[in-house]
Amino acid sequence: MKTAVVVFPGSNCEHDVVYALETLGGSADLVWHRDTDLSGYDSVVLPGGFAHGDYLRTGAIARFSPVMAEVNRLAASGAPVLGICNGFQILCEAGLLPGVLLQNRDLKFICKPIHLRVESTNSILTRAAQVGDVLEIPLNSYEGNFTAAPSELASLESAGRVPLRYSDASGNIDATNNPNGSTNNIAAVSNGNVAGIMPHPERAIELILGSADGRILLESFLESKVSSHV
Amino acid sequence: MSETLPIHQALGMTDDEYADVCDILNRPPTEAELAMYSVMWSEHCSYKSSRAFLGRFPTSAPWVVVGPGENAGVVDLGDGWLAALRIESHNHPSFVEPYQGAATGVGGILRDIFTMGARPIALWDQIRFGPLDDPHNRYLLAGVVAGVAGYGNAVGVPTVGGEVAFEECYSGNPLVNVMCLGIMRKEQLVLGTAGTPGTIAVLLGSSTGRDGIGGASVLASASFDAGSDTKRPTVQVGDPFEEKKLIEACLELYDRALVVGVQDLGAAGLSCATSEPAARAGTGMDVDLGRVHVREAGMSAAELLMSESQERMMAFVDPANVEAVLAVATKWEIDASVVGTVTAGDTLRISYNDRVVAEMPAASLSEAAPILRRDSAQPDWLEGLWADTLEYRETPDITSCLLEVLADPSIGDPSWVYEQYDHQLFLNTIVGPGENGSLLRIKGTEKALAVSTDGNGRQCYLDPQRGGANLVWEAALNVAMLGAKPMAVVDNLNFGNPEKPEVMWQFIETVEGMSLACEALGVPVVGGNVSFYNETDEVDIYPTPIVGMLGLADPAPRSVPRLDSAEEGMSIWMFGPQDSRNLAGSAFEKIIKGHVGGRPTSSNPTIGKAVIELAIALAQQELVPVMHDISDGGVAVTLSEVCIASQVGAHVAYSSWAGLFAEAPHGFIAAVPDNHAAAIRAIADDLGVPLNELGTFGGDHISFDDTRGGVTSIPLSEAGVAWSGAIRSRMG
Amino acid sequence: MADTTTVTVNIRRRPSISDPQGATVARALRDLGHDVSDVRIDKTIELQVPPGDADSIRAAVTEMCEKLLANPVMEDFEIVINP
Amino acid sequence: MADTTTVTVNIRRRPSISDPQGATVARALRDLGHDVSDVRIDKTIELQVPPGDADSIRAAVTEMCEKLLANPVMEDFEIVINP
Ligand SMILES: Nc1ncnc2c1ncn2[C@@H]1O[C@H](COP(=O)(O)OP(=O)(O)O)[C@@H](O)[C@H]1O
Ligand SMILES: [Mg+2]
Repeated sequence: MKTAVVVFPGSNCEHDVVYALETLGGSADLVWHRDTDLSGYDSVVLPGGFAHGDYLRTGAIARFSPVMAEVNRLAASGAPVLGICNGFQILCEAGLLPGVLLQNRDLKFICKPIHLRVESTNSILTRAAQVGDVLEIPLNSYEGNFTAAPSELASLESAGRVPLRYSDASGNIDATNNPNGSTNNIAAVSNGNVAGIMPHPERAIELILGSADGRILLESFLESKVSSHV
Repeated sequence: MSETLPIHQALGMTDDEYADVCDILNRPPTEAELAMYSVMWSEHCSYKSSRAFLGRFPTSAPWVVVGPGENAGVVDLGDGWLAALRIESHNHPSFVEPYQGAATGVGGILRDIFTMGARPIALWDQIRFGPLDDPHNRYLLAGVVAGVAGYGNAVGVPTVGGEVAFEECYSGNPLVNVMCLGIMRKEQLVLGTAGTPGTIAVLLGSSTGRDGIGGASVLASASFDAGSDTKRPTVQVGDPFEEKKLIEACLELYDRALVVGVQDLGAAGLSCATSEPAARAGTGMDVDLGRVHVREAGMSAAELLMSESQERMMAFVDPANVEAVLAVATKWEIDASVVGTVTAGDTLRISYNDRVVAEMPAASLSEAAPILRRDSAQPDWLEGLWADTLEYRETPDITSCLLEVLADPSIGDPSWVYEQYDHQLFLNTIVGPGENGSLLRIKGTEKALAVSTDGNGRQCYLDPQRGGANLVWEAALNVAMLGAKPMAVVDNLNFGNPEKPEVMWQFIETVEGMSLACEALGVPVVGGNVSFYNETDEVDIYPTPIVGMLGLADPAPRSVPRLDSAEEGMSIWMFGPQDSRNLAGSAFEKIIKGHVGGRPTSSNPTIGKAVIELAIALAQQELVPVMHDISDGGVAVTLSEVCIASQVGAHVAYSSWAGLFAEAPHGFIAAVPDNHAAAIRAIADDLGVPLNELGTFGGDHISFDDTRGGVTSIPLSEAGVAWSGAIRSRMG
Repeated sequence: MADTTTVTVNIRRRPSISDPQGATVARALRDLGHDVSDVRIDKTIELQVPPGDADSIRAAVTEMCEKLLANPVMEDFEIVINP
Repeated sequence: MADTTTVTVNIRRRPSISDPQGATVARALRDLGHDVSDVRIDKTIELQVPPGDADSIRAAVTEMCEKLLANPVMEDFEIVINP
């Protein structure tokens, strides 16, 4: 499987994502946001960073990049499409995922390892994991506070489309282990073959850097086959 | 007020300097020329008060590729790799507008690094404020940290460490220093040279506006007082998004060998970015200001030449490559304009609207800048201060003293600060903030780079020479504990008003102390920065040099000592001089007694070097899971930090309570597993490093036994609460 | 005569969407001793567009808002064409 | 009768201060085919304060602006007390 990692002006995690996917046996290329042909690829990652400086709203300008037509096409064709951090924000702005990511509750950028509990394995991020697994993954964002209209939230929850929530090390989920104010402690959202995650799994693939718990998420992504979730 | 001043004085120039300009030109300067000389000859750009003394620093070593004088120092890491490093201050701009001041400080230091051809891989911030019980200081801290985060995170360079400290003397004058490290392959090195005649000057990046006009000369070269509001230039606003694109575009230009030289536009903007490269190349240059892309209409030539608009670079390009350079700019969505041509001879000629507005020898702006030998004199209060030592008649209550020291914002947990910084980007950060120093791997190699930045204004106030030397030793020990050999220093010298002889004396003494330590270590100074006029209402800050030490671990240890790796049953050993420590200038006396006096302990090069070798050996051979240097707060704080990080108690014996809190260079503690004890002792004996078995890790209390049977026992959880709340509880 | 028309767009966060910034500022104002029951922080975007009749300007700016300037999930907008 | 008065504070970046956000949005609008020569993005803060006479409300809000809401070195503010 070959993955396109999209570079917007202002992206900055693109090299890290390529490094992580390749370390896990995948194959990935950087593609520029003005590219209009992703026909050689069967999956896409929108990496973290600050596309277009996050000006106006995170992801608002990036969603109009020429490459997004191809991202939409791949998403519609059932190819795995993953947004990490800023990429998650872009997918929301583009309407491929519901909701928005607001500023963190405490109005401060947060960079620290947090815990995530696996809530559902029905997503391109968690298919190789088990419900109840607790993962330690770095969070790194200013606008990570997920919210959505009440009806959308209800349908996300009832359809089991929340694969990961913020928790403590033992998997307890409550307000005291919600780092950024995210509704229902939501850390990731899934929509068939499309998913967005706020923390950075690519930063947790080697113990020497603190944690290897992100492997299972990226391995899930690499194992996801076109159309397997449509 | 200043309406009646002659224009050169209004620009901060003395009558003598004005006469020099007339001599160089053989006529009175035009307004544009005067603008250029005034910024280029300002303290900030010309180092006129410090240059004569900075020559004292040792600057050479076989691995130095570029020493002081260029935009950044460059050292050879072996196997075709180079590292570029530099440190800068943005003290005055951060006082005026903390967020933008800190943000543009980050932007500026990044440009110094990628100007050399290197990709910036990490930042460190060293920040100092007045006490946090004053809401204005809280506002400044919050704004500065948000500014470093807002720019560094968005531009995509991790901030992997730094320092934060609080002291009354910084209340009216916070210090905001930022250090940057970049790496590159040997062939990518670029210098700030204009090349040969015919080379084309291309201005890349942001448009030029009236931002920060006179910023360098006015802000950084004069003092603040109550009436200085009107002197303040327009605040510069950083745009990390533009800088990110500029970094990527420049790195592509270097990769494809499309430029012969590059110079960033920092203080003094276009004046500097045209004259300095020409001076370095021994050429002249014709520049047409009409071709500069601008963001405001109607700017005068002087304004264009002095503007400090951020995120701009000047590239010097062979005419055959100009099209390719412009295409790279278009790809990265940045603006570019061809603004000049390098000429034979040495004349910098600037025209605007078909008129020549300035014409001078290019080198006269930098090389003919005045060099002052300002008066210096040992402060008359110094000996009194040395004599002002405290007598202790009874043993203080160790529990309450330790808890109070741990809860002090200069000592306690700085994570409130660094959790706002992306410190992991690029997946290199083996050891990040919160440890002795930072360790960054170079992917695809066995190498890792260690950096520690250290400052201690209080000690330097009490004895600038000893203080300056001690900082070098502290920073070197910090990188050694990560398994790295110290290899280069950058320094930031933050001082008061150089027109006062005692400030110049502090400056010269500091440089002497740092130089002696660097010479003993065999470590060159490859770059630095001087910030004078850090005073408010005539009160100078403590002399506050910051040392940034780079070390190379080759290979990097697989398992690096960390503070959180102590385990029940491991022994606690203390290495280094055992009884030279002293309470003068210590955190204990400052925090508990409100006292700053006495004379700090001096360093000892023989022991210092042996201790550093020992630390490297212990880390490289993976013999100890924990090492931590004894610095602010003495052994008591050093040990507590390990206990808190590792979540394990400790039991130690002491013979004098003062020994728990005293401070001196060259000491560290380590957690010693039984099976390595003999090997460790053998290495220490071999190197001649004294050691002392203090006790063992275990339990859930930090306990101190005196030799007469008294026990002080502090619950680990209480120590942890005190330490973690130091900044967080005050900042909310 | 001006050669552009100024259009002001007020972008307002929907009441149902939480406003961490407004809440924080309200708290800070109360800490400073001010009597403030509620604070909301919104965005004002001022555009310079070519002069023309109000209807076509409004149509163009509405399109800008729907496409880019406002996020329909969380924001409403209001367009004021300055005379 | 409302039991609070609504005060609107318009916070505007001084014209001499660069506005990278506005410039980026202007470029994006042009890329989308819109004819826009300049964009500036400012903040509007809406406060609910206890009813009272206009002068004392204005004095209180001015103090809030000077202390907290506006940045005196980069921004100007304008206070509108809604009737
Ligand atoms: N302003 C800051 N930015 C980033 N990291 C910081 C900052 N201040 C402190 N740190 C980190 O916290 C750790 C402890 O700092 P400090 O107490 O100054 O250590 P030490 O006394 O051992 O030099 C260091 O690793 C440092 O990198
Ligand atoms: Mg230290």
